[in-house]
Amino acid sequence: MKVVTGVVGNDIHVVANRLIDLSLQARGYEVFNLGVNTYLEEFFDAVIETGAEVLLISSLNGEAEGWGREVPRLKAKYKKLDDVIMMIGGNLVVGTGNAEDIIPRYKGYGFDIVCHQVDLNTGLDSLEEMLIERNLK
Amino acid sequence: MKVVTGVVGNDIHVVANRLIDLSLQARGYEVFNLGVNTYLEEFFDAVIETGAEVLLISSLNGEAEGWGREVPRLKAKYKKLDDVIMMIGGNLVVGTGNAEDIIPRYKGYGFDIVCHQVDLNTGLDSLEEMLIERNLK
Amino acid sequence: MSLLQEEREIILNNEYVDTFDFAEVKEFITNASKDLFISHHFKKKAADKMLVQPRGGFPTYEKQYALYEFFVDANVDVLPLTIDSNTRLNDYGTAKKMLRLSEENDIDMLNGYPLVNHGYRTTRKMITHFNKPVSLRHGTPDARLLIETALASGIFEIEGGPITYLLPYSKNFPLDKAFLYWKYVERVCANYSDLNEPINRESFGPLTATLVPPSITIVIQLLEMLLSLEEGVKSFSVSFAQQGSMNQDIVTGAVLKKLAKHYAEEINCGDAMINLVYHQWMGAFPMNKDYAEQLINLATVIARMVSADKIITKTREEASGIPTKEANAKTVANTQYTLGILNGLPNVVDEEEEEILTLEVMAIMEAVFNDPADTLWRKVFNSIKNGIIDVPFSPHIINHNNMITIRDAKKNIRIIKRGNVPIPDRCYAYEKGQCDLTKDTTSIVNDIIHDIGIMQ
Amino acid sequence: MSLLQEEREIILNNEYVDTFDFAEVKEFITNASKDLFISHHFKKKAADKMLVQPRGGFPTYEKQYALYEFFVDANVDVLPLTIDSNTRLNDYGTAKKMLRLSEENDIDMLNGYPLVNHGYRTTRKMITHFNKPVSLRHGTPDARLLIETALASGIFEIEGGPITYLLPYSKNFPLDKAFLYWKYVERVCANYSDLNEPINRESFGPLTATLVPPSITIVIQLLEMLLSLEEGVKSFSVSFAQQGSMNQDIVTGAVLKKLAKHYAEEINCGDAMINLVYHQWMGAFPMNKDYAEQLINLATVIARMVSADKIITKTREEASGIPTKEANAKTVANTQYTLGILNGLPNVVDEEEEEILTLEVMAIMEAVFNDPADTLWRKVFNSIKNGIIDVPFSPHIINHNNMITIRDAKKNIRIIKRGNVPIPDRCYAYEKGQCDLTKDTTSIVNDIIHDIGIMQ
Repeated sequence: MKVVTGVVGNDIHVVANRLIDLSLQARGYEVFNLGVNTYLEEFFDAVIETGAEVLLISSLNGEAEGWGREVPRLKAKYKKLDDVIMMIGGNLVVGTGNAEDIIPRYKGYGFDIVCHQVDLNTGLDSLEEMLIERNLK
Repeated sequence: MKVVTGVVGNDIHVVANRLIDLSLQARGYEVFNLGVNTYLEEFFDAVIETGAEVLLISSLNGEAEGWGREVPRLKAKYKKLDDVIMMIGGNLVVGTGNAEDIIPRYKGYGFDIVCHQVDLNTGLDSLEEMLIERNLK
Repeated sequence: MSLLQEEREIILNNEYVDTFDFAEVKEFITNASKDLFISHHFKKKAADKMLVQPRGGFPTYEKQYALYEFFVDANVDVLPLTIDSNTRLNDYGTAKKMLRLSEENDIDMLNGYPLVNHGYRTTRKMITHFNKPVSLRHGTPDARLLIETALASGIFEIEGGPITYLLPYSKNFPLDKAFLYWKYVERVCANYSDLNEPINRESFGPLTATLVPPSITIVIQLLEMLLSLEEGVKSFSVSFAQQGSMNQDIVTGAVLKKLAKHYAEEINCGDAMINLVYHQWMGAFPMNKDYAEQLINLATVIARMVSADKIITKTREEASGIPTKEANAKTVANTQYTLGILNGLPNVVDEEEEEILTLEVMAIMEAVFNDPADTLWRKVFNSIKNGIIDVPFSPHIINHNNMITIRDAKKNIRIIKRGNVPIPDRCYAYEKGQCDLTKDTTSIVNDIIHDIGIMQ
Repeated sequence: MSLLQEEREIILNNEYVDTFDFAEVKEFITNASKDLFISHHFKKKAADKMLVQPRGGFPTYEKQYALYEFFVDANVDVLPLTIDSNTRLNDYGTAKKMLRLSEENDIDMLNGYPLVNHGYRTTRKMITHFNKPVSLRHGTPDARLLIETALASGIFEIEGGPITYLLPYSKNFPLDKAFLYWKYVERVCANYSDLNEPINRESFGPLTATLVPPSITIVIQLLEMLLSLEEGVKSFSVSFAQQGSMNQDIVTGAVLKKLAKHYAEEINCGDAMINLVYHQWMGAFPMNKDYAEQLINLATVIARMVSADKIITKTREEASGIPTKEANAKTVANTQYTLGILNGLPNVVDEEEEEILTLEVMAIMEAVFNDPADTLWRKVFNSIKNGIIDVPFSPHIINHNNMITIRDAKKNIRIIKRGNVPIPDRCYAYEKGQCDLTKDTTSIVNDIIHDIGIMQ
């Protein structure tokens, strides 16, 4: 199972990124880590190039809100992305916000799994569940 | 030259007392140190008993004010104390007070040298000066 | 009826004490929660977790209770019960009057908790409610009634001793009487120790907190320990306070621990548990509260370097009077935080300094043991009286005051005049060798003033 | 005209720079007060007095001036000049705009002092007025123009280096270019060093401040030192940050000092002065400001145990954004107080840990030197590219990220996966031997999260 991951935008939070990488590897995924400071286009390009089944974007500085709105438009440009599981996690808003508002909004942007301030392992557990649900694992 | 010294009243400030003792010895005096927590009567008794030329009372906790008023009355009871140099030093009032008010008051109680918040060596220097003045040294 | 029990009944038959029910107290201690016994915590604590104990005592039950609530929130390990100064002088009448005034006017008219007046029935409710070990801090030469009341209340650590609670505080209280009064305390503690976990006795190492050299501190710690163990006490804490030099503190802790074990074994009391307690700086504090916090934090770091089992804390308000409960609780929280982040402590051994200090202590101890008196307490009494033990800056008339100490360049306390204390020549030469002795006495007095105010 | 001088004229011919008067600047540095040179203070300072340097930079001249006034009142030894992030990215246009907005609106629109925009003629007035050594803190891969401006202003300590200012901060800036830009900086510093006291260069040891093992920190310090000395710099400070274990910090300081001397002599630069700088904890700070102060104080104590020549301080407001000048000055005053009361430090040597760390560093250094490239900077570049040097948690694309580190029970940072870094087998076995490796990776990831947040 291939996963493309990275931190979106002008976000240099490398610690979370490295830990996601390690944790995915520990769970047996083949990881393509684009690192911090990655643009949305680069994520989609990497998914196409590697044939990954999962795209896991993280955002820690709260700027994902701005990028999120562009996801549907960008995704539409690429073919063959409909079956890819799209996941986003981290701090998804600037300042404080509650999960009840945030999750539907990000689902609207096209994400299948939305983890706002969720513990890393809990987040990766929901990924496993979805993979089983979709008979991918 | 004999000096009787000690801390008057319910005052347990032993550090100053010990340092006065050491400094007097260093300057060549023969010291009779009554220690802390000494009553006025004990000072006068010791002066009589030792034939001391100097009585150096210290008070650190500010309570000397109360004892000071009794000095003239007590001193009058003893004979042969008129030539004794009477010196007092330390913190001579409770709270703050200025030397201009304090010194005349204590001189009125019968003290020849009054050192309010004066450095130890400066105080002992004034004692030397008075001894020279009175041709005792 | 034993002589001790006869004496106990006389002591406890006091107009300020409700009927003392010996059987009920025995029953209470036998069944008391193990959490109340600090000796139990010392036994089970992880090797690295130092117990944290603040200071504090208020006159009324309500205020003391509120203080404990604050402490528990701040994650305290040991609760203090500091006694007021009237009780220390056995003046229960004045304490009673002042307690009533404090209760009626909501102003504190006492500088601590008048335990005898509150009585054990009342106090026990508070102690058992919080279910944490409580340490009794007083300063009383004749603490017989106080300690009976404390033990009956559920307070199972008793600080003090005949020397350490007398020489720093009193000018005239007879030292021989103090030994006898404390012998009573040791016996009562020992008797109760068979019922449940042992009662812990703790000596008060800081003494005058003014340039006391480590050799004198250690000798007095060891002697109070021996006087306690020989009466049957099974858990004893030796203690000392921050001295001003990190290295000297580490050396002092090492030698104190080593020799405590050695002398306990010499009197066949090797089975007793010996703990090490470190007091944060007991000398003059800086008025600047930020600086006071730096000093407190430094003391915590040194306590860990010393491998203390317990630390007794100060507050940022030390220089400005009796600290508020908030300041007190804040120190506890800060100290616990520091202990949590203080990791990877190096193992420090200074062989030369340890050897010198060990030789000094053993020489003084030998001189004490060689006194011709028939009992240990009389040997100790005679040794203080003839200056074999000399505590710098003690106000007590019996103390010789012939030893002079100053700090060397590294701020170690050094003996430059030994008086009658049998410091071996080699050690004496070493101590003096660390100091500049070419100065005249006036300069030395100025140095001493500076050395006392080193933290300000 | 030399090639360097040609390059300098190109660099200084910039629309944001007033005419740069080379002759006047040379004259200024030649006659500058020795007090401005930190190298002069390092030379004359008493063996025990650590220099204290806070952090801080504000956009406007007035605010920076006010900050310095506060610092001087708090008894600072070294003034900081922290540069804004636009200048770090050589975006002088944005810096200019934001500076004007800050001046006009009295709101800070920059997170530091835009030195290039202020220019050397203005800035020099402030520096010479306070007449204290100033240290330039930036984080700029291409700092050529910035450093020319700094030196002309009277700032005679320059922090940074091609590796330490790039790998922690940038994802894509080309590392080879950074080496060449810093070579220019070294040469300019070296040239000016002949005129008066030497200009001091300082490397930035904290790197990512996230579980970087001491071997990697030391190797990078040594390499940046060698790259600087070989260009003629005569005064260099190696540095590292508090790691979480007191003993590991002491060992790191000892090995770093020893090997800096060793490698400097190897390239015949034994005459250069090498200084040791300690950074108070650079990782995540506790939000609780009281706890932050405990952490800061502990760092000061450890800096003295490490025998650092200079300490760079944090503030109680670290976790909550850019600290106020009051908080900054308070830390300086507190740190100076602590240094004053911190006496009698023990001499700590951990031979086993020192040996292991020395072997690791020398093995990595040897691998770097064995790279077939013709110059040292190319050897270093290649070694980073092929993972012989691997910095945990660097965001840079060139960094391998194959080394994994965790903390052992004493909170020492240990290498449990060495990646391509040539840690000798014996050392690798020792490092792993300190850790519990039976855990699964998920537990280890949780441990890493915990280990990173150790001070919170």
